[in-house]
Amino acid sequence: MSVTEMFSYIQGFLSADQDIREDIRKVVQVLEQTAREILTLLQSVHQPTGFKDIPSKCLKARELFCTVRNHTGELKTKFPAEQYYRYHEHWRFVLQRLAFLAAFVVYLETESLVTREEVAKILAIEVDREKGFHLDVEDYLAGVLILASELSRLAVNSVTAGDYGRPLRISNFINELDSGFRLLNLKNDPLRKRYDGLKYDVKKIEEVVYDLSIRGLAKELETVGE
Amino acid sequence: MSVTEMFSYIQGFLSADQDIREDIRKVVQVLEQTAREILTLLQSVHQPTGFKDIPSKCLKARELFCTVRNHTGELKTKFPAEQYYRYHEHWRFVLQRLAFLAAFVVYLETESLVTREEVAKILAIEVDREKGFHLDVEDYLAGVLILASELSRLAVNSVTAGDYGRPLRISNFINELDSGFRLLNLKNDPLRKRYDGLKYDVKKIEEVVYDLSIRGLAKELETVGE
Amino acid sequence: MSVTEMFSYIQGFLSADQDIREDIRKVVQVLEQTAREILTLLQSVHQPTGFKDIPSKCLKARELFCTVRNHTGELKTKFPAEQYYRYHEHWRFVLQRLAFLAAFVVYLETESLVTREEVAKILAIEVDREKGFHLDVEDYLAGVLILASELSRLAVNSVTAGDYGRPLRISNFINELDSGFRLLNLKNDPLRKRYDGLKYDVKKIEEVVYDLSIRGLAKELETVGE
Amino acid sequence: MSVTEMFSYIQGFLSADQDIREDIRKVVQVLEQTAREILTLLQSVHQPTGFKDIPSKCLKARELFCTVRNHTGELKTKFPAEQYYRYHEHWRFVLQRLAFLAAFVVYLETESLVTREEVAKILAIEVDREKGFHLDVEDYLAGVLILASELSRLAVNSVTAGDYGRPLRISNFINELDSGFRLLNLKNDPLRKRYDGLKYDVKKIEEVVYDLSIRGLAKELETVGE
Amino acid sequence: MSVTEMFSYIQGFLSADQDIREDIRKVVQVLEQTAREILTLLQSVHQPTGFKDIPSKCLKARELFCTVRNHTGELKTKFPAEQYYRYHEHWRFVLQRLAFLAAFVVYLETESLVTREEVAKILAIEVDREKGFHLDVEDYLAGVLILASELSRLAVNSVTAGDYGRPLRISNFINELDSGFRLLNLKNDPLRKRYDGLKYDVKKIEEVVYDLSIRGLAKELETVGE
Amino acid sequence: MSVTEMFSYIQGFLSADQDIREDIRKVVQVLEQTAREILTLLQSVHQPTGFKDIPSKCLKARELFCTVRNHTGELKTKFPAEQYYRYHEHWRFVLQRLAFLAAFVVYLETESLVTREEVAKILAIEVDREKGFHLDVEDYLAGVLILASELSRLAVNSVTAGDYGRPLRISNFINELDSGFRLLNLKNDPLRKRYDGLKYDVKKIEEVVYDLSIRGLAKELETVGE
Amino acid sequence: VGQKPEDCMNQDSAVIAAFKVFQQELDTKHDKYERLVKSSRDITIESKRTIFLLHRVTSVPDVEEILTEADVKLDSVRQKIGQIAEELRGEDLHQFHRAITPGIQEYVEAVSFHHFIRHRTLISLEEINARLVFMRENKAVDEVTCPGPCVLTFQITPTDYLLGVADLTGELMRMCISSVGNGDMDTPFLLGGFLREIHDGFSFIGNTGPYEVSKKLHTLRQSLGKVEDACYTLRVRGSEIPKHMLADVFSSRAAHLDPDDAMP
Amino acid sequence: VGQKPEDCMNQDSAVIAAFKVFQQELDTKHDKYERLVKSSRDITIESKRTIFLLHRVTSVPDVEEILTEADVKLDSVRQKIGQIAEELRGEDLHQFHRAITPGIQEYVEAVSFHHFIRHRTLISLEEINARLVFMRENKAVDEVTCPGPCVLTFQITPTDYLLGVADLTGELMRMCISSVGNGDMDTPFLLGGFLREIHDGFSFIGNTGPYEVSKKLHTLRQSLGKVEDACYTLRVRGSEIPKHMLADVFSSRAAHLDPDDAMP
Ligand SMILES: [Mn+2]
Ligand SMILES: [Mn+2]
Repeated sequence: MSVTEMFSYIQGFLSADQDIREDIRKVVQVLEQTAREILTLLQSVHQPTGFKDIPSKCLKARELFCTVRNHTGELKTKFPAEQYYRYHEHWRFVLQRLAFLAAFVVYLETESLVTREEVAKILAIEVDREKGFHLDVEDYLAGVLILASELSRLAVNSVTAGDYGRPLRISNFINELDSGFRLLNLKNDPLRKRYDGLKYDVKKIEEVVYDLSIRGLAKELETVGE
Repeated sequence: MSVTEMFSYIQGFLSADQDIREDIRKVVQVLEQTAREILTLLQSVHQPTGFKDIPSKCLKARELFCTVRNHTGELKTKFPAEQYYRYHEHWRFVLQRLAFLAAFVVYLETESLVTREEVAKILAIEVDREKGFHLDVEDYLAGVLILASELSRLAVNSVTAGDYGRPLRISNFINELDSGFRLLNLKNDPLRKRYDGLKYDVKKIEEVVYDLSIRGLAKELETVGE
Repeated sequence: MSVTEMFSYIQGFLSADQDIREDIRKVVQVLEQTAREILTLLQSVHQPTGFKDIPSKCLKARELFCTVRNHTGELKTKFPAEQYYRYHEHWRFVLQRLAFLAAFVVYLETESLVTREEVAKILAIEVDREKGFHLDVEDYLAGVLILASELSRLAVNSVTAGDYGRPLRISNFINELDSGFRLLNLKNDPLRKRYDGLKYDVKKIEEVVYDLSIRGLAKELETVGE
Repeated sequence: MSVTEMFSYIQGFLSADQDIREDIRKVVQVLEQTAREILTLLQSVHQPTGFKDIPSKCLKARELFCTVRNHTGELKTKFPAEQYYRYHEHWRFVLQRLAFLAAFVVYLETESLVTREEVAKILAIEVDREKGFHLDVEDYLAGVLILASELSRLAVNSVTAGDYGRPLRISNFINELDSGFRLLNLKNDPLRKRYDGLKYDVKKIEEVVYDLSIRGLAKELETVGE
Repeated sequence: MSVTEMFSYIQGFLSADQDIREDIRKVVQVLEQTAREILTLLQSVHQPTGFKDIPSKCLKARELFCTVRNHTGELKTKFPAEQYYRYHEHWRFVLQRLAFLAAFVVYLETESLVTREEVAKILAIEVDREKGFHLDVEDYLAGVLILASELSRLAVNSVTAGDYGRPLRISNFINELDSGFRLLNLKNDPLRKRYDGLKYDVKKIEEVVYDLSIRGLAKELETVGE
Repeated sequence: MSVTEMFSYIQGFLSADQDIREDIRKVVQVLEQTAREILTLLQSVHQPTGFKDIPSKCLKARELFCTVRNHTGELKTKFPAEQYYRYHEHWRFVLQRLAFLAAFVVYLETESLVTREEVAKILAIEVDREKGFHLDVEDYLAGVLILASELSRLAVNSVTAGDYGRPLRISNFINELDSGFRLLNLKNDPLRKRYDGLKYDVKKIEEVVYDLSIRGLAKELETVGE
Repeated sequence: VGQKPEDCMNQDSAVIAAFKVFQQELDTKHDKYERLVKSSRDITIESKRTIFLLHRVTSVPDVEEILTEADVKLDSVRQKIGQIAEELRGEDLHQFHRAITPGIQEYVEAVSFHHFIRHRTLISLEEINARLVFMRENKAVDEVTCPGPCVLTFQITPTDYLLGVADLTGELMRMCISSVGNGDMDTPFLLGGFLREIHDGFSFIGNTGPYEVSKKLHTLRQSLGKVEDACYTLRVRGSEIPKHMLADVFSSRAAHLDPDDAMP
Repeated sequence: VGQKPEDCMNQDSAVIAAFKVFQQELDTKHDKYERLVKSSRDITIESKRTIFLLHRVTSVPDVEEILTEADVKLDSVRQKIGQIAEELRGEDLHQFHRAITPGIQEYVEAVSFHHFIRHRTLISLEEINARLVFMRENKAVDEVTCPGPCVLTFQITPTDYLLGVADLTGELMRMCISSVGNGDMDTPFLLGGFLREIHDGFSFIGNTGPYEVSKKLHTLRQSLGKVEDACYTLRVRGSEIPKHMLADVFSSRAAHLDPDDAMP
């Protein structure tokens, strides 16, 4: 093979790679659009009036996740399955947002932590790398950390809306989460930074609970806490 | 045409361009000076005593905008209209500040969001690019985002000044703004960065409302929230 | 108009802009591809065997410029003519490369400096900004400076290929160019930096002429110099 | 004069200059040492126990300023007076620190803004450039801006130490400072950057006042604010 | 004096400074223009035909230096004499170029090194800082180093032009210069960097002399070398 | 030990360290001065007249090395012997220059490569780290590489001076050196860069030998080369 | 000219012989450097994991258990430092300092964090170095110089100590925020005071230290700010406790609050 | 609020159980990454030493001997790449790519240099990858999936290949200058042509490749310039040979100069 042929060959490879990236980018843009719609929908729970119809919002969000599944389905077809990490950067961000949104819906529905398996199912992707397009554990964790910060905001706003029980339940939930994260040895990467933020979420919620407690608004506390 | 002649001819071009830039810079400096005066005027609303005479401050600001209109009028004459984007960088910064100031005055007067048309009118420039020196949509949005951060500060200071109703109204206003921005698909540019700051303003204001609410200082809330 | 309506309307603006940029990027990519093909073609004159068939290479390059003209023709249709400078950054780089390639072809054909008019014609674009998609004077100059550095390389390689006359002609050409540039009052910008490189090209070619001259290989020199 | 003689003569110049710089560096080092001692002394006001004996700390700082005056006195003798700006970079940094420290002492003593004249007096240098080693206006301003950020920290820590009145006074002081700075037309230089930080200090202090005010801990506020 | 008054007063200082800088910039621009004209004039000695009428070129350059003297005269009036180093950066670059041009003219006229006194006289400025606007010794040296690199180019081109004696004389001149510089103890500054370039000029000229010598074209050498 | 005591202790260490560095810097400056004198002395061999009295120049250089030995003797006393590499950067540069100068003297005297042991002896320092202030092997090698580049210059200038035998001897010497260096595995560090320069020195000398050879000026070559 | 290849064949020339020695010397040094880099990376990772482990103390009841576990981990780090000491036996530490400094700084960070949690004081450089003394089986080769079991020490430099302590402040800040989140009312104030002492120490040193120290000052100042803010918040909200609830709150959640330290 | 410590003790909660799994997963990945970084460093060093060895060909008579020695060294590098392949068995190469890319690029540089010296052509990516096939003793564990001796391959990515080749040009330039210094008259022209081909190849790819490639283009262009200058000098001085000496010179030092290639 001559030098020219060699470079043509490589150039062919590079073009193919760029085409793949272009295709991925397009699907990811659509995914981001849908993610933004789900977010707007769920954000309304922070409004004083928003607390009333959480179940109906969750239902609507669940519907939008159907669309998400269509897109993730399309995304998988855009590149060879075993090269997931080659293109990871393209969808990492949106996948974290979607993991968060799935976790948020599940929390609003059941006040429990979504598992990695559940998120994968909601997004119609895999848990194990070997089985295909999957949810990286760090992306799942990042999504969970976004949830924590959303819940600290929810704790504040639920007090404004007159719901004094929710902060206490959020507090318990987030404390368990915090215990979980303490088990991890993180590198100095974006996930670590996000995890540092969790401490502030825990702190904020603790302050809300404190405010309720000194005003005698948290009578449930003792019972729940035990 | 000899090489020398051609280069002499080209030098003519370059000089003309440099002269235009020099002229623009001078007008922009004067605009910045006036913008700073309006800012100083409006900033005083953050003072405890400042809440009393907001209307008179707005009137004075409106007068200073007359001067602004003179300067923008002059600015337009400094370069061929169709080369707006060639020199955009020179006035982009001050135009965003002026858009903010216009938005601030309008908010203080009517507690509503200034439209792009209104800003353009206050600055005596156009909305449509085709019609002449105009307000770029990104610059308008940048101005609105500066307003959001000013309002989060105002919410804090109005509590200090004993005005407990204003934070709630600001909260509603900023939530609407936030929903609006969520409709936009922003690129990864300075505007996007500024927009990322909006969520901190939203959160700050929510916390002010929370503080009022848990202390029973926000009786209006129930009514407003419905 | 409600805030939501206004933001929807604004999103229309932003999408339109993003679509335009996407369209431009695609055409520019194709232009870059063609430019690279012309470059590969013309670069072969540096090969020892390349000096023989310069004319046929120029012919082939001229043909490729037809394709370029198709692309520039398409490019013009992608955005409103008066917003040239809004999107300038997208095509600035490739336009400078194309100006260089046009200048290189013309030099190889006639050993003279291409004028801005000629470059514009080869690329099927305008010289005057007012008339449509044009060749900015700075971009033309950048292209000419790339030519200078290519010619200093050519002077060296033509000696290697046994052509002792060419360096002398290149030397005269580049000296004229240097005088031309010295008429310009350049700002402290990328063009100025590039121009600072010109003196190294001048020196390099002078040393080639010196090497030939001291070995008596530059008999033409005396005649030319007079 | 032969070339050698001339260069020997020039070497005399260069040596003299290098000696001056060496001398200046030594005095500046000592000045920095003393400045650090004053800083360590004054920083202890942030300790919960530190608020008690501010007066005695100010006294001690005043004593250390005697040492400073000795050093500045020495510094002046190290170079010809009219070459102040030739060597400015050497002491610029420490002079800004000292201006800050002087401003801090004066603030702690009288809660008022030190004037440039006072700083000059404390450092035993001049205000007017014509009269000798002086305090450049930009260096004075830099020192004042460092004070602002120190005071925002002090506001926080005085609350921790149980002093609820101080933040309100600091707030008024810093607002006045902010208005003052808004009168200035700063270039895009380090001072401008520092000034951009002032608005964060203002905001921080406003939030402290807010926290006190909403909890009814700021009774003085009403009186002061009128 | 209130804070506001003080800051107004300070703004006066800042404006005055900015005005001075603006004035200086304008004069310096004109100086640069004239310097470029002198350079174009003197550059032509590198042309094969340029060696003939060096004297007439020097005369013309001397005339242009009259214009330079007018500008330097104007420059001096733009700022207080004792603040030379405050604004030094503005004219440092052009002054070095002018020192080089003066040194080049003098070399072409007499083949000797211009002294600092002569340069100062040609530019109608002072040698001693105490006497007014002066030529800093570092700027003089920078100009001399630019000359060295110009002469290495001249050595090359004089051979091309058939003048075999000049390189030998340049070689002696530059060796003397090199010895001179070796007497200096330079700091690690831009001047030191430029000086490091001198050894390349020395080497280049030695190689020219070598080329002449090995070809028996340097008969004068023996006599000169003794 | 309290925190304050701990920091005082560390500060004590840092001050001591700085004092040591200051002391070292002073001695190194004097060493550099002497090195420059030796260089000026030896540089004169490049002059056409310089070839005559090489022995006397070597003698003078040897005398100056006495002074060097005094300084190195002083240098050793300035820091604890086992902390050589802690302060290495301070004298690394001058030690390489001195190694070069020693190598140059020895070459001029005997046309052989100075050994590391000899250099150490000339500078009155050690070869083995364990024995005290020593000559790092990389510094020795750097010095040898400076010699190579000096010799390539000498080859050129000896032809100019009419000495046609020396280039051939230099060629043999440098080729052996080159073979030696090829045995080393260098890191991507300054030494590697310098070593890359050796190839150009070898090339330059080869060109001189070639020039002599094609002109029949290198009759000795055959004999010497065998 | 054509003979060069032959010249170079002169493999037994003095020059070639000398360069063979240099080759070996340089390769040996380079290999050693590389081994040290690897050890340093191992030390960094293990120290970081120890720090993560130590952060768990704010959320578990048995602090002692974690401290012991961390000490075991640190022991294994010390073993690795022992390997470095072995590698550097008879060498000039500073020649290889760049290879090991990241790991050593991280160890300082971990060990000083451990020490703070146990003793609430700043570990001194001496205390750290005192634990870096290693007993080694003697190799037959240097039996002469060192009879019996050989003692090997590793001396951390003051600068590495300083840089490790600078990083420690980040961990202390994290611990402080966690404490607030866990309803611990006195640790934040304690940490605030300690961090302020370290901050004042660094500003006392100022720019006389090495450049790397100055670079970390900004982060240090930010950490201090976060801790001071946390203390401020605790104090402000503590001011609001309604009189009738005071007893309750104190008994239920701030029982161990030290009035001397916490109340101004 | 005070109960939190107890909550956290709920060590057998589902959440805690899940996080224990995550902990193990993350630590395993991190450890693997670290082992790969170490392998990559080893590969880099050994490849660099091979390159140094190969440069000796311009000054010794027996090129073959050096080539063989270099091949032995490269074999040991390949063994190390085999270890990496083992480590990555069943993994996604790109997940750990950043850990190994420096070493792999250096190997490409070394192996393509070796190939050029022997064959005077550019080694293809296929040829490189063809030598990265390893036989492995089977572990009992995956006997099912891979019966008999298991074949393990490592696929260098086109980008790493490209980056290695870009670095190769620097070595070719060094070789060219050395050749001139050693009086070799045809290698420089050969190298000039080869380097020009590679240069044209890279400019054909232009900015469509990854950013790291574009970054190396400047150096590549400089190397080409140096080689072209060297060829130019050889040609210019060759033009000066006095007629009467021509025969001598040709016989003594340029005997193997190929007139077709060298004369225009
Ligand atoms: Mn850390
Ligand atoms: Mn390499």
